[in-house]
Amino acid sequence: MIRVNNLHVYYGLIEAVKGIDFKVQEGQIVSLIGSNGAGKTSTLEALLNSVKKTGEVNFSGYDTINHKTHTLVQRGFSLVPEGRRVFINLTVEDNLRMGAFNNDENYERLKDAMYELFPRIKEKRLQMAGTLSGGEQQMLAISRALMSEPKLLMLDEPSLGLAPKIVGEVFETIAKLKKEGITILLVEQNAFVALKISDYAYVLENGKIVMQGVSKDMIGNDEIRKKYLGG
Amino acid sequence: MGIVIRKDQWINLAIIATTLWFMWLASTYFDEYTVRILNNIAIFTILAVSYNLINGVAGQFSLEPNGFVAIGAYVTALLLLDGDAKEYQYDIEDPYPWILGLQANFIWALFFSGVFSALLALSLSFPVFRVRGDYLAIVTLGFGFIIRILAINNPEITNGSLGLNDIPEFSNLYWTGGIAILSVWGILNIVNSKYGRAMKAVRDDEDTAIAMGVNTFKIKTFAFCTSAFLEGVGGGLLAALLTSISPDLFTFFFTFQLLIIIVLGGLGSTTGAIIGTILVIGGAEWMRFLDEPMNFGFFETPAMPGMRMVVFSIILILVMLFAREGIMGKRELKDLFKPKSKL
Amino acid sequence: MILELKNVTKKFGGVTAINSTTFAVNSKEIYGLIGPNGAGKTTMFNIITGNYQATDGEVIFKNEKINTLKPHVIVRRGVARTFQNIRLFHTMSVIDNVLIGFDFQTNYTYLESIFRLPRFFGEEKRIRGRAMEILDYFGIAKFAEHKATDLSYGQQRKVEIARALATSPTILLLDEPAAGMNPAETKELADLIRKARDDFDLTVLLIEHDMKFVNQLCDKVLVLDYGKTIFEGLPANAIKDKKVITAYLGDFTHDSC
Amino acid sequence: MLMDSLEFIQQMINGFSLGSMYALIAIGYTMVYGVLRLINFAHGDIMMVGAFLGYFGMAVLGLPFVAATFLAVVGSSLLGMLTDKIAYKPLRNAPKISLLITAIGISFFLENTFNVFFGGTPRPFNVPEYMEYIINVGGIIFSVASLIVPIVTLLLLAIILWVLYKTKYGMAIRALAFDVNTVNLMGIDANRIIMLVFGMGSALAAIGGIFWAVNYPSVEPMMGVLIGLKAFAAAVVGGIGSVGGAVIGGFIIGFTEVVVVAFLPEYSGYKDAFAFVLLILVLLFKPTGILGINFDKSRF
Repeated sequence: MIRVNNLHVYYGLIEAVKGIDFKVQEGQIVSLIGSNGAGKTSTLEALLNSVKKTGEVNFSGYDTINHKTHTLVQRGFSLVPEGRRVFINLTVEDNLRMGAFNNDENYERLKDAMYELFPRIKEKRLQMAGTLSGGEQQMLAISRALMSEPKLLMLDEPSLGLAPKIVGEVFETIAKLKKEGITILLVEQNAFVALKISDYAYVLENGKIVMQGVSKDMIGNDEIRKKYLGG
Repeated sequence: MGIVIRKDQWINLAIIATTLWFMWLASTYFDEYTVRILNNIAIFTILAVSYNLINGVAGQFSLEPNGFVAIGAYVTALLLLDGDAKEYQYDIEDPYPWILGLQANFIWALFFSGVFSALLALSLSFPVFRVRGDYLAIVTLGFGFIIRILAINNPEITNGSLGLNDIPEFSNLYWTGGIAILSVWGILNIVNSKYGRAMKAVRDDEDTAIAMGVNTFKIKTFAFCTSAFLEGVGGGLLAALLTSISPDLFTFFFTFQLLIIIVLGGLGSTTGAIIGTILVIGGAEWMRFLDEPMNFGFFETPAMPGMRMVVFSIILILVMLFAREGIMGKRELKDLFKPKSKL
Repeated sequence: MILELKNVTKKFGGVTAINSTTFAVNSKEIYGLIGPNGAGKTTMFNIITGNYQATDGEVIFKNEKINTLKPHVIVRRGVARTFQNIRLFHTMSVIDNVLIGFDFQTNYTYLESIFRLPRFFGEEKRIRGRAMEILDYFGIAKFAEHKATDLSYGQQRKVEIARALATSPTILLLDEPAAGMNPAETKELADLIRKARDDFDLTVLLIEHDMKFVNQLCDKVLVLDYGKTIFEGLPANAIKDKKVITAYLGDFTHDSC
Repeated sequence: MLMDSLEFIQQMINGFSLGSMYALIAIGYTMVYGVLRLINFAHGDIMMVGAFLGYFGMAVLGLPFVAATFLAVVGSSLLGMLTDKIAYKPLRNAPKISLLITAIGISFFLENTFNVFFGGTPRPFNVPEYMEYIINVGGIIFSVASLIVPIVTLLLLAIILWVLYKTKYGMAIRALAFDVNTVNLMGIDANRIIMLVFGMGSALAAIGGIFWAVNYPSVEPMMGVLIGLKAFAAAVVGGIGSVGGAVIGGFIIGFTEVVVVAFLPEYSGYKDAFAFVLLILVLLFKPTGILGINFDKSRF
């Protein structure tokens, strides 16, 4: 589905990502984990070409390195950005409409599907998105991203700022999406929830991949536990 | 302990001495036309360096000069004209008695022009700088219009659209050049003090400037009032140079010329403002041919008054699009003498 | 007790960013605010510095209520800060950046600067000397005349802390000072902060994600989760706390082990 | 002074008509400010170009009034989009002051180009006869034009609001005002949406300009300056960023002007100054205007 080779990302003077390789296979959930500032968000931004970078990104046969963000989205990328970033001054329903901007013909069908998936946001479909709770906003952000029927769904820190109980709900949904055949790239600092639902994981540290493997094997790994508790 | 003069101060002294010598040379030997252009350059230097303080150094986009220059010109004119001269030329309405009584010598007239402008600037600061945003530009643009409307609608004070004539011609190269040197010196002193640093900090990042304890409202107000003061003085000099003024002299074109000057020279650079003045005021004279009929040999264009302004606006747009830093960027003369250092 | 927050609540629209948080920082303490991203830590800083108005509650600094004061006044009372993504004045030299910190402690008037009166020279000399001392302390005096943004990332971080110290603070708020640094740099920074605390008589309140860094440095930590306090105490105990582990790592403890 | 009720109604109609014109122009200011945080100084001049295109359409091409208006609308929106593409788009990441200076440059360029080629003297605008037809209803006298202007304005306002709130492009415009990057994430080219905003605003300005030319039957190159300034004041009074606010602000400025001229004739020389005074008062006491959005949020 997507293969990344030797990716470097720069923010002015800082090299945030220092040459990483990874791939996501069709139908899998792959997670990139690591602490804050490890280069996870930068990697996602690089995939969507909104930052300065070098390297090779191959998306189902296309070289995507020189495309603009909006054309990449039209090609089948979709991102649930960090901090959700729902359009707070638009209604819930209009947020979904925005997600289907280039997918008019399937809007009604997808909208109903999203309401089925997240009954909580259906109740509030005519409210401004800014009035939703953090968890509801996250669900809205995910459904908005799905409205374009992406080939690859990327989630940036979906657990951010959510109460543990809500985090559980969000991750259950992500697992459900996988069952429906959606390929997912998940970026998370909450390592264990990410590992629990993903098939394969890469651990990023200071812009480099320091560890990778099948998620199930990594959960029990003492080193990971140590790293993320700093013990 | 003796006075130690650093290298860049020697350069400054040399520049001042050369300028003084040139002023003497010009007023003694040059023809009237050249002297008039030099006078214009001197006055526009005062206006450009002060306009650059608010726009370039403090980064607050303002369109005020025509308003304050007009104020300064009227104040000086009213203070220099004696009672008889005023009584004689007020044709539309009789002047107020207190208008007839206004009288001061040239220095005081210029000083009051500056103070009056600065006080008006202070009163504009409250609505504009209290909210953060871009309202300064539109408020100062409107202010220029209001000043003209006031000048036209109060013939008891300003003689309306006829303007004021026979103003004593006090301005000469020593006055204009001398005040220009003092203005540049004063502005550079501000720029190189804690106030100038704070203005640049506000320009770079206002939130962070506040986080360092800078009172940004006060700093912006200082920059704005200082600009207004010198623009008032410049207006006074202009009135005493032209000997007649009218509301139509102070249209937006006046501000526009100054904007080109500081953008071309490099927003934020006082040296750039001076270079820009020489280029634009000199260039404007040279470009007079544009307004006149042109003969291309095989065909002749008719006279096109205003063509210069079209060219000016194209230059401004091109500079902004392709050479935003202008000639000097944010550097000053002394920076050119610094050895380039590598980290 | 130098800084005290009492029942501080902050709501943005309908979302509660901080939910009735109370804590107190003692003089000369290095106090860490930790918690997952989006837990309301930076919001807390912005309330202390006056950039946000708390929806409810009080901020007390040196026995005075400061939460209604303007941000630049709070700085002058002795609260300095650095930013998560370094924010230096990008057209200015290193020393000018630091001198901005001295702005309100420089005693000459506008007219004195315009006419270059004696006090101008005396004051400029005094604050320049002090600025150089601070730069020297951080080992970056040799870059004084360089443009601040030409420096390396680690050096820029030091300039930012130096600039904050120039405001002569009682308390220094550091927003993720170790972000983007490698372990060696992080270690150096921790030593520097501790040393600065002693040499400048500071109280330090810092936001950090790197638990190792917090453990090395902090005397006390407060763990926030979704606007709520879930732990306050010694950093060594924090990492053993069930609630902290849950918030940070998810509920793996009872699920997958 | 005793307020004559007939005259009062008469003046209300005039105020409504004048306010409509300010409102049409203010919408363009407010929409561009909403998406780019830019005071588009050239907007008043685009209105001027629209009025001129209407004039040329009738005087030179011999088109009927409605066709000439159509020409003006199309020409102005193309010009508006062109200014964005040439002058503003390359400066999206530049400091805001660069953008404002460029806008001033475009404004000055349009004014002076028209001045050089068509002269500064006002040209008489051929108002179609049916527009000048006078209606007398129980002593209240008004022209057809002063009736058509507010009706068309309200109609256009309804269309604009429909576009903004019911179409996906309108939603994208509103979304853009808060979050450019996320709009791109929806697979939308934000630059095209911004261009659309310029096109819409300029089209409305052209209609405003034509109405102006009908009311004061002449066009001249500097006509956009003062009207533009007042329309901007209207946008701020109503609350910059809000389309409904721009309309309310336009009516407030229009009514104030008419009322003052009618009932305080000794101050009529200052009628162009009232908008400005109102602008200052709003900035002092309610910087967000009547329906405004607070764009002044700190970026910590």
